[in-house]
Amino acid sequence: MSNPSKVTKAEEFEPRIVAFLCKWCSSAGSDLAGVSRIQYSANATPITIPCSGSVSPMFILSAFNKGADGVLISGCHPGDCHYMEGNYLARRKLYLVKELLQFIGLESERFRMSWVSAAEGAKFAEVVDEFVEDLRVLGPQNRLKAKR
Amino acid sequence: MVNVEEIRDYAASLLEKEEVKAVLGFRRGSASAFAEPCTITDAGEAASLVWDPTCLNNLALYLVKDRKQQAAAKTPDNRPVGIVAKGCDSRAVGVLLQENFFKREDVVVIGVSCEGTGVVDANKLSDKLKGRTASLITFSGAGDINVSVYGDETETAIPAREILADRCLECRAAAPALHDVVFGDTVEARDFNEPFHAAKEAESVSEDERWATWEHHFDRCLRCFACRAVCPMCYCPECVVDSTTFVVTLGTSAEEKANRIRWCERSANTSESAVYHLTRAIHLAGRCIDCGECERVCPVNIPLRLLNTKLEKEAFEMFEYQAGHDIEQASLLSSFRDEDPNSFIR
Amino acid sequence: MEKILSQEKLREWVDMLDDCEVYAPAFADSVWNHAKIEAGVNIDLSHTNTIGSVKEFVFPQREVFFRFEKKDGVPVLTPTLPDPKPTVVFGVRPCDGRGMPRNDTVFNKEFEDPYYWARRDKLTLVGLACNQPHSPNCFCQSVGGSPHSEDGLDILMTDLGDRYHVKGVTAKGVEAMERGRDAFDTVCDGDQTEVEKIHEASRSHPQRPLGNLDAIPEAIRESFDSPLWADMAQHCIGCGICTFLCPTCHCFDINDEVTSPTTGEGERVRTWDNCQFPDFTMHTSGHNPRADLGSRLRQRVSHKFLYFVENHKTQQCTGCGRCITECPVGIDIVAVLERVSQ
Amino acid sequence: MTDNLYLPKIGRIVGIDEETQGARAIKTFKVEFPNDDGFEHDCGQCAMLSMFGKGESMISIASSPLVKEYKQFSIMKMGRVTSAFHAAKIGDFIGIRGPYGNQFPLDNWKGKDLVFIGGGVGLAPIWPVIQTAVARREDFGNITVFYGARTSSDIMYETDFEKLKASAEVQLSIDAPEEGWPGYTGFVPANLMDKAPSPDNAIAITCGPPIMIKFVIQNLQALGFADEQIYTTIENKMKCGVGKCGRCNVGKDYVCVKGPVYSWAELKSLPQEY
Amino acid sequence: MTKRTGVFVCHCGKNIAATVDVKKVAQDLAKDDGVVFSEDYVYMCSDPGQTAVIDAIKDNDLNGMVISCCSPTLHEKTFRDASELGDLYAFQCEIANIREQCAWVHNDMEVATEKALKITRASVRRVQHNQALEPIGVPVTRRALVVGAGIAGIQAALDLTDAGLDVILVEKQATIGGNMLKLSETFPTLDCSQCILSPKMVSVSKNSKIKLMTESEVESISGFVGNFKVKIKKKAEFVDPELCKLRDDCTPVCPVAVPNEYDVGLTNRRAIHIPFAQAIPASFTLDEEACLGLDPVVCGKCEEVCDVGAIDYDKKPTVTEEDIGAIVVSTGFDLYGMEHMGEFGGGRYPDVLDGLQFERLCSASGATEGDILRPSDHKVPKEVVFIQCSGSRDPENHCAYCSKICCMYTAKHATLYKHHVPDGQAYIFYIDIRSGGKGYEEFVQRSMENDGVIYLRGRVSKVYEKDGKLKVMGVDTLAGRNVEINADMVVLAQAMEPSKGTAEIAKILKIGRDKDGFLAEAHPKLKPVESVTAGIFLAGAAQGPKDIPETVSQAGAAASKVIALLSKDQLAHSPTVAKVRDPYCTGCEMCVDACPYDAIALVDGKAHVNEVLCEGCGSCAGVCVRAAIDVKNVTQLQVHEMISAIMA
Repeated sequence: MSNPSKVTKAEEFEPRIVAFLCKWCSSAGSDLAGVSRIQYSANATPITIPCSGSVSPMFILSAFNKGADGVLISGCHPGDCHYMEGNYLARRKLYLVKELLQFIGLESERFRMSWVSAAEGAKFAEVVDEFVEDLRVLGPQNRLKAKR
Repeated sequence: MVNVEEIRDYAASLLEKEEVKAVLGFRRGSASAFAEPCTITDAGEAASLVWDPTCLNNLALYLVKDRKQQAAAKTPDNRPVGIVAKGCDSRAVGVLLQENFFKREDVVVIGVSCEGTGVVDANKLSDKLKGRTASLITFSGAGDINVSVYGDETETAIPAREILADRCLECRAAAPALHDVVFGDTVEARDFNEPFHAAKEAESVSEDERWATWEHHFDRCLRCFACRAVCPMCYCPECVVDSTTFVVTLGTSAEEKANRIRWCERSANTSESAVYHLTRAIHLAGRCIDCGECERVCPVNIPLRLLNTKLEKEAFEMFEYQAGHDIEQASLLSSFRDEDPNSFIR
Repeated sequence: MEKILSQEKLREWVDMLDDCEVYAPAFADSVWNHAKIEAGVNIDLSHTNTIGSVKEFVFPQREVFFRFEKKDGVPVLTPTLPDPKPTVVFGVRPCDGRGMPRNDTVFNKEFEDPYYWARRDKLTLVGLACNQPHSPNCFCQSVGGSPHSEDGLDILMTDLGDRYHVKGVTAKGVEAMERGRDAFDTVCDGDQTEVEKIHEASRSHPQRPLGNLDAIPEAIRESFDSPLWADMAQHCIGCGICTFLCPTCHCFDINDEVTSPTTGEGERVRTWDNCQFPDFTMHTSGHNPRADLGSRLRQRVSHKFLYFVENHKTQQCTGCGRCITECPVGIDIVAVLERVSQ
Repeated sequence: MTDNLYLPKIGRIVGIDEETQGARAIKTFKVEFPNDDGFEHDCGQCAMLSMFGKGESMISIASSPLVKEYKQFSIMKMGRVTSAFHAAKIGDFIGIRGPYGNQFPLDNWKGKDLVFIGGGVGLAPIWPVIQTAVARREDFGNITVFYGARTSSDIMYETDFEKLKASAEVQLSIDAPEEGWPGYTGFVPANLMDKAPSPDNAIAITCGPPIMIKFVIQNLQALGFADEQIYTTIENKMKCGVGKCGRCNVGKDYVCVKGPVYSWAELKSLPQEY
Repeated sequence: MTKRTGVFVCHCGKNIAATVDVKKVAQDLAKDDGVVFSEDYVYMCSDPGQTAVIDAIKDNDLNGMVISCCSPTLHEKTFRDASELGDLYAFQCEIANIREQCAWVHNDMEVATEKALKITRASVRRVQHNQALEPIGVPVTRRALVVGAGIAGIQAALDLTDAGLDVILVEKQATIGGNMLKLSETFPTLDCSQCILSPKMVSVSKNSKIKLMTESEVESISGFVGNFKVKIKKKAEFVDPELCKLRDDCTPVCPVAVPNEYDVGLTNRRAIHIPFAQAIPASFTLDEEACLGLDPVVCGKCEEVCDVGAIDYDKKPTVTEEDIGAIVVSTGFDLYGMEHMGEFGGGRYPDVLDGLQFERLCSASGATEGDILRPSDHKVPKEVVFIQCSGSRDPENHCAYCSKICCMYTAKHATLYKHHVPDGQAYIFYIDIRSGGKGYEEFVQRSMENDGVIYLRGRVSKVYEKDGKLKVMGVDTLAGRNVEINADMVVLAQAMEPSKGTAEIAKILKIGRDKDGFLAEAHPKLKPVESVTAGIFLAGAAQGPKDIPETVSQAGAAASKVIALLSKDQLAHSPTVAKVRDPYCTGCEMCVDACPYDAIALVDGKAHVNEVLCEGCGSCAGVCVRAAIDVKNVTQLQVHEMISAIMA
């Protein structure tokens, strides 16, 4: 558990994460985390999208280009997609994105995907905290970040 | 062994019988020892057609250009076009058919088998010659390619596998599966490289080394867009990343123009060029048929083909998908299987 | 000033230019290109022409004009004029050298481009004469140049096998030679005659002919409406290779790159652009004065061999041959001019 | 350091007039130089206007050189930059550099009749000429201003037109019939033929949509105007404004420097690439 | 168009304001491009709050509104309705969730405020590109499906038909009635369960508007609220209910005996059987699993003796597809398995029973015709120990939650026992007594005072058999001593859990479940009978432990929700559907293949969206390499804007 408040900015690097959450499962799951008052890192800013299947690879590349230290995409568990198939399409597409990013040598930990259901508030918190921990180790993302 | 005369005769007869309005082929050019593309509309010109390991281009690009021109024309000429196509080129036609870009009857595929060889890789040759220009490149037939250098006319024989393009060394379908006629034999056993050999080597090194390599390359990109311009699959009316062609119709509002998304800037930075190239790669996933044109035309020799073959490798190994092999199949990204990889997801 | 420099002393001279950034050709990624010379690295001048021309040193692919931001609603602009170290480029081929004065004209004229000149004033070009053409597409002589032209160079070196003949052409060049004084030997008569012999021999090599240069402008003017252009551009893919690699093409684009949409911070940036891109001349309305590949090929050729001649009495082409060699589909400006002239 | 020709001066919008509505809306902006570093300009010249973060756009200066306190620009909503202008409020800051381009040779026209023919937003580039000519009324003979718009509500500078009538003959037209429209109904070239101004010792200055210019010039020639008596302006995509970036290049000219004002005689010698 | 965006940041009392500096968020955003109004307010959802929204829109002539508050699942509709009252299109109002996704999960003010700012700013940038959309009208199927025919399902079905709706009532078992059938008397009034249930069951069977499908299960569902298509699988109907004359010739000849689920295993039944005398549908049925094999060669005795020829072994299962407008899920509960209660001898000793088994002992229709006898030796038990919270309120070993009804039915059991065995002694081990409800507390008191039931406050550690007795080792925490009782019978008030198959049905219908596996309501307070999926409602113990009156009222509530929904002749379909940008589309059909709803087809070589079928999932936009298709108000441009707003 790594709430930024526990450390002063000076001593620890605070990763910036863009989290794309599907409306029906993962966003609802993070709502549940809220209702259950589960405390977790504030480093991930959520963007709610209809379905993980609606994620365009451009979103990910753009987030890294704009300086994201990590990108999280979270959807419904296989078989649970509110739209039946969206997360299967997402899984295939994002597998390729992941492979591509690794291929050109972006640190593989920086791009993450998770299945979080509406009932998994605790899991959502874990996913974010783990991600933040791993990114802290890596430090800032400078490989795809626009240098301006 | 392909007899170029047969290709010429066939092309000529197509034009004579007016089965096609033109035949896309190769001819000797003035610019270099490599063949250049040509579009012949008269049976008489068929004699100028050539076929050898210097016929690098994927002429399917010109099928695309023709379709676009006809679509824009006031009086379109939609007669079929003939195209001299290698194995990879015919797969390009396959993907274009799969994506309904044109219909099967719009094209006459004059297939040519690369048989035991393929085409010469200009970069490998350049390495051999340390940047000097070849004035003559011929196939000896004995697994060698004879090269003579400008300013020094003596011919040297170079073993084919040393200067053949990687994609040819890795090719599993040297003979066009999709064709109306095919010249040359289908050579099954090609004791060259395993499929995706180059991509596998590239991914075998450490993460930092991989980044060092690609940072070096992205940094050198000139953003001349030759890779996109030459790719038969890059037929989008407007590219989503840094297009140089804008779709503006009477209906296009000022807002639409003002709100064009700039996913990356025109600046040739490492970061912006990375977005450009990675977008191209992912948008070609399941569509790249490995004609290697993007890599060939790059003036600063960025090994662009690797990005695409990496994804085709995953498509093949993980999803049993091969671009351009089945015109009827749903595209890679709009289909899925329950057993698709899941372990990478938390 | 003329001097002799033995092969092994070249490095010595370079090391004496220690307060400068020194570039020389290097073979990497299957091409020759300019590379920064770090101490101790040996310099290989056996190069054919570099893929990038020397214009990159004065007209980089990306030039930030200024940064903008908002301070309490008011825009604040901070110009970012470059202040480079003195830069010396070795192994510049005479064709590239000749490109430089043409670029100077463009960036000078009544509107002086401070960004260009900030770099130009700090740049010293050390040329290397071509003892023989390194590509079948060389045609420097056909456009009024020569394999040992000094035009635009600050120093011209000639390879005499075991040693170089080094001639200071401009004050800048002479100064650079002064700094390396100890590395040089004096020129003896034998050297002089050998240089002349080599230069003469280099001129005797056959090159792509252009026929009567003076007749070309008229030929182009007359062919303006000819279907030739569309025909010659039939296989053009509309990429930017020919112009980006050209030592004299100077067209560019200016864009605002926003770094923070919320604070309104960003940079106004100049990037290379070129007349072969469809959007280059496209009006916002969608109207495009040069909508097709034919008219764009015509523009490239006309600009170099007609318009520039009309304005500056010389071609905007130095015969380096890059646009021919590097064209992915074999479009050949010499062949184009031949057909236009017929 | 020599002054940096790519560095805009800061301008402040002090007035916005909505000229026309709709998809191709036109707004007229009055711009001041808060840092008192403004510049003088001549009739027909343009300025490169910036919306920082959006980019630059070349816009002709629509106010008379005689007006010193501000510069006026009439901008049609077309793309990124012009849309940003249309979203701007009074008090917003912009970038402005110039003046660029050549001018209408007003001094060579002393004692001549002036016939202005404008259509739509094309009135803007010739408006300063009209204003100046009127201000130096005694220098010229008859001044006639033809102007046409799609509808009566699309007419630019409406109030100024009223003032103008005092010192010039104003011929307004609209494309389609409207209740109670006093002026001519029909296209501008037709209105021109209808009034048939005399070419004797006259200069015709026209600007508007390309198609209008085409027919206006045909009709002027039919009325007996020589190519040297006809002036117009052309626009091309521009980025630098100082004859370097190559976009506006037509023949040997960089329109941003040699243009935008051309006599028909000059224009005929240029390739049709605008 | 000039952007005129308004922002409201809600304190939500202290819920948000405690960790987010709402004033700062509002003030910072006031500086953003296009934001012409930005304020904070203590309770946005309150009446003054909503009025403020309406006024802000009117006063500032806003064309976009962002309310930064709680999750959109709560108040998106509230504020969109308010926006409409202010003459803003509902879809020009967006919610920024800074409570559940920010204030409640962080505790550092600075950090949380920064994040809240990003979240809100992203919504602002998004709303500035929102289109003014209006809902799409779609026709409604005025027909409801009720899944599970216990008391909840029966009640819902009957209420629905009262409103004139057609109902399909699907039940897994051979008879409707569910768990309530098994009960003897019901607390606190002690009226006979069957006497109040049977009439309802009969009216179901007599109701022409109800299509009853027993031994049936929902197989799959497609479509959307108002227009579902549901596939229902019915087991093979080996005995034709029309022909069966209930003469019971068949059971005597049936060689197979299996435990009778209706008697909770206290008795046996045959493979061919009738669940119980008053079963609905009134017909014998053949238990496929138990039967020797539907093959005359193997057995076939029942077919031989059935002279009306009601039996046909060759019957096959049938699958029918039904058009449905809305669905009520009332799949009920099961008792937590006795096998988990090893320490109490559950499943080990025949005389250790669960609550339902004890109900059967008390029931006149039960194995013992209402005499309470030990299953082991049919002797009358003289000392009976009742253990409450058996399996409930025990996060370590069993269920964490309270099963709510055990306190009451245990008191009832003890009372009933005393009525049957006046000289017997009943002991109840309890943690505490929860007797909220009309007449509940009085009922418990009566059991103590009138029936002399001994309540022992404390846990039982162990139950084991010793010389024919069940030794119950417990503590009396009030007296502070260990207690040891030699009991003849032990009754465990087993926890309630969701009935078997709840997970499957939830998956099929795409409705969520809570951490305990009960069906999840859309909102714990404000949407207690709605599932997370529009058009699907919840009733009864499947949603959480509850007693009969609660179940019946929830069933009524669910029914009235459905009635309200289906009373409209058109339903509003969300207008945030996919839109093709024609000039960019090349007709490659990737979107067509990707669309889960077959909502896209090629028309003249370009993709065309059927807006009624489109659910706006964006799978099409996710695969289109040309960005030629977008979901309205979640366009790629808008996501791009949100990303830059966050990274700025």
